[in-house]
Amino acid sequence: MRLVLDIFTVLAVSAGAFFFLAGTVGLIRFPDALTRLHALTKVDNLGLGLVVLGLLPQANGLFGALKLVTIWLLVQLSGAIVTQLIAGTVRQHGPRE
Amino acid sequence: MNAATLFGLCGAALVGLGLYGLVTNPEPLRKILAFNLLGSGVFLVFGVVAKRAAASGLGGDPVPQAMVITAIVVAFAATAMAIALVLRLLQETGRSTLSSDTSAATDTAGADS
Amino acid sequence: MPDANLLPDATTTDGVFLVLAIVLPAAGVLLSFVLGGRYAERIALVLLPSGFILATIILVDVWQSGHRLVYIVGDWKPPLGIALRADGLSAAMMVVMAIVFCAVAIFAYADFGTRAGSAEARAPFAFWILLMAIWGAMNLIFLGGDLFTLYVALELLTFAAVPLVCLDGRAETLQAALRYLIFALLGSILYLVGTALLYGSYATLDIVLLSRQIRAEPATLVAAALMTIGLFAKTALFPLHLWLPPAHAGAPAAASAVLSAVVVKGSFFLVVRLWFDVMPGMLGGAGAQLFGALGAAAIIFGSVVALQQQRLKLLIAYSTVAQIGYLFLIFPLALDAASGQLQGSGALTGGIIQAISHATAKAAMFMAAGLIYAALGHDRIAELGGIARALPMTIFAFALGGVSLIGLPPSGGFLAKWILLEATVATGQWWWALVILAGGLFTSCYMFIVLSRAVAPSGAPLKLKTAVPKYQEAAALALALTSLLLGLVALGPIDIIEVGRPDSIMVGSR
Amino acid sequence: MTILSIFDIGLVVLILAVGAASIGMREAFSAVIGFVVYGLLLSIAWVRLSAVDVALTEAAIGGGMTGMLMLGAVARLRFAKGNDSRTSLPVRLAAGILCALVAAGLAIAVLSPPEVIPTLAPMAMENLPQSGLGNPVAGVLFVYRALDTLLEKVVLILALLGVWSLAPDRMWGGIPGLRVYAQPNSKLTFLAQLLPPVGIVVAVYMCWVGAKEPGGAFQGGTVLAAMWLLVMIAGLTSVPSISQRWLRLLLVAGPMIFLAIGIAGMVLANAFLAYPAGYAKPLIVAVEVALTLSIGVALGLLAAGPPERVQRP
Repeated sequence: MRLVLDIFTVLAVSAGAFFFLAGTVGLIRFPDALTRLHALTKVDNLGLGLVVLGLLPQANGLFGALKLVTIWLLVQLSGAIVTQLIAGTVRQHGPRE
Repeated sequence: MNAATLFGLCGAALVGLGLYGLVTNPEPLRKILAFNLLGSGVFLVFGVVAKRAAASGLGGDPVPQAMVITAIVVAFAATAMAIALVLRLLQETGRSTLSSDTSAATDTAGADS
Repeated sequence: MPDANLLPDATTTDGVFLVLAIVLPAAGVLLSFVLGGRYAERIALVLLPSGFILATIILVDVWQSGHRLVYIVGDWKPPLGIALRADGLSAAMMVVMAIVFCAVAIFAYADFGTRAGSAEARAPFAFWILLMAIWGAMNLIFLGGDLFTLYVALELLTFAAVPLVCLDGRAETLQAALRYLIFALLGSILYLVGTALLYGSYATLDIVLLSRQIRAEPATLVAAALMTIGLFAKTALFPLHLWLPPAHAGAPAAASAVLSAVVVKGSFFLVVRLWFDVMPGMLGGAGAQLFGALGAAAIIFGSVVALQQQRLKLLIAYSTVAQIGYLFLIFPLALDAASGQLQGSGALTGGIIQAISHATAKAAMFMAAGLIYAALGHDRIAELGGIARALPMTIFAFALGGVSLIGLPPSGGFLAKWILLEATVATGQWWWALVILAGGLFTSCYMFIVLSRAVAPSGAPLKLKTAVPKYQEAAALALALTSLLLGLVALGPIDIIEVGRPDSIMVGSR
Repeated sequence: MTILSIFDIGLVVLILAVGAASIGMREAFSAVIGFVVYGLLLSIAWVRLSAVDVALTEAAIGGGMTGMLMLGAVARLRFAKGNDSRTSLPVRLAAGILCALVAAGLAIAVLSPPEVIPTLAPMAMENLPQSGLGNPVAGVLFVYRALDTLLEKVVLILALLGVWSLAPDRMWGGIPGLRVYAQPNSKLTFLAQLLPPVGIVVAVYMCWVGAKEPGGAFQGGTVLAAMWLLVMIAGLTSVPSISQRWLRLLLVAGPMIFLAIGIAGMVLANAFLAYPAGYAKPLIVAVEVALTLSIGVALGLLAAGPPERVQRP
């Protein structure tokens, strides 16, 4: 049982790390602010989600698991809103180049 | 080389880097940033000292760790004061330099309120 | 009588006064901050004189008991806890600084007093709180027995001193304050990294415990070097003095007096603590000569630049750069060639007397310069003519301060330079004697320039811009007289400075 | 070589690279962004040094609050006439040599630890039960070295006074110049309504848990400050004027209570800043709660800057 959970953790966290990597590449390679934001949010949420999911079996009891999920939710929330704010600014003032 | 020594060397390098930025960069804001870098290098040296002195089931000596917490807060206060000074200087003169022409600054500095 | 310094650290009777010396200013700062308005001024005017009484009690106590006062904070002994200790050195400094604070408070009452019923104003509110904060920080520097506590004290001092520089909000003072802040922060962070290394080697930062364990190994030497550079930057020792003249000359008179007389002595005191108390055997001949050479360079450079100044306040500020130099001559002169140890007698006594007589004299001179500025609306030295007739008491105070700086008898400056000269003879280092004498000559030159202008009759009848309150003149004069009469302590309790020093043997009990 | 040591080496390289970039970048804005990233990387380093308390403080204050202050400054300085003349090459060379010397000296010191490494950890742990605390760092901060912690709060108040004293005379008693972006029903308003309740819970939790696990007044206070700033920037509450009595009371409440308990210790226990036996834990918790509030308000106001607007009647 322990081994299965550990393998699950390794797989999920690795997948999450892959998404982070992809998101970072997107951030660097994409041409303008809006597409960069797209890469960042889509992939970051998924990446962090997978990392959190992978860590859940290793969490310190139910309370620890709850804390992990809360972190993910908070990042989702702030990520979503900050992206909107940045996008709004870009639309108002045009891309800064 | 263990982890503590590695981070200790990192701290030493950061001190050198921060000091270089502090001395050579003419813009006050960049000097403040360099000071923060220098400060964090110093804190890292504290952290290494703490880590090496780990005992009694602790990951590190709590005394230097507590000192770092105190010092981080002091460094933040210093940053806030320095930035407020820079912004006020900007308001007053429209410039943000520590102008290297000291003669101009000292000539007028004799004036009193 | 057993050597009190070898006794285990424990709170001594009357140790509680040491706590008061730190709690009173802290409480004063916090209370004034809440109550605001006129309360800041009232609290300061009550607390600063009580600080003088407190310092006197501590001095008398140290003198009579013949050993240092100790207070163990929180009942946790070092190395885990923090000890406060007062020896003769700290007690003597505390008393003189308290005198300066009281005089500055009286002087500042004219500039920063709040009238009844008026709303809280920015400059007075800030000034009185910062003054109390500097007082508390200095007390902590004198009494702190732990190098990290002393770091906190240094930071307190920085945060209290920098806003004083730009209290009037003009662009050039803001710039001076920013430069001062950057130098001061660099100084404290270098000091801090030294404490980290020392803790790594000895797991204590307590001065007494460290002094027993200290050994010459790489980490300790690097720590000592970095801490010293940091403290030099804060003391404005040549060549790290660049921040001082604009900062000290640009501040309001009362603030200049505190900055020049008191604040730079704080970091100097820590240099003394570090080398004389923590590691007396580590400086070595070459290090001591280097310190002395920097001091000598400061004396010559500061004096020469002072001679070229056209503004009175800048001249006084450069004179501070020069006078700081004397303080560092004590290192080569106090080094005992045979044992390689810094001796806590003779030259150190001379250095401390130089520090306190400069504190009183320089505060008096900055106050006098402030009054001259207020009366004339400028401080151009060339146009001082007739001022001696208009403000005789002020010019007299300025001249007396100058007498002490030059080192004429019976001033404190004379006594200090005499002791230093004696030490040059005793140790056979004649070259420092040349520097001391040359410094005195330069000082008399720039004093002569200023005074000859001041007593010269003015072309047109002199019209004063404002009437100068008599009590402001009296405050400056009182400080100048203190500095002048300090030389007379040679007849009395001069060896109090050696009380509680590990290397001094107390002759009987008093 | 284990995975962890590879991780450490990678982390150190990354920290140094980002640090060097934020020193060397031409544009101030990029440098500040680099600095924020640097702060986050550094807090990972602190976790690797088994100093979770410090990691939390570094992430919250070193990266977060400092980064925010600097970003605000960069935004305002954007149109300032800068100093184009970079330092000349010989000066940079000399400075480089000097800094390399300092770094080398430190490296030598780091590489030559004493043979038996002295530590206070056993002594700190041995005496910890007397205070009823479980977190040794809190023990050092509030029991063994309480004097430093108390005075450092006074430093914070002084820094705030220093910032305020930079205001023009006529603005004294006015409102700090925090930029407010109040647009009704914007996304920012939504965030500022949703996040603070969560943030306050987190702050209370951090303060409370600090007695036995990593956390405490600093970390909790920083979260409070961030929440307060968010609400103010979104225009949901007005920025208070600096002459408000309640504001000043909140600012000094923490250090005042700390000082009062310290003085009471001279009578009720046997020394200044000693706690009476059996009452140590409740007293320390009381001090921590008050300090959390004071630190939160002080950090928030430090970030808000000197008063720049006169209060409207």
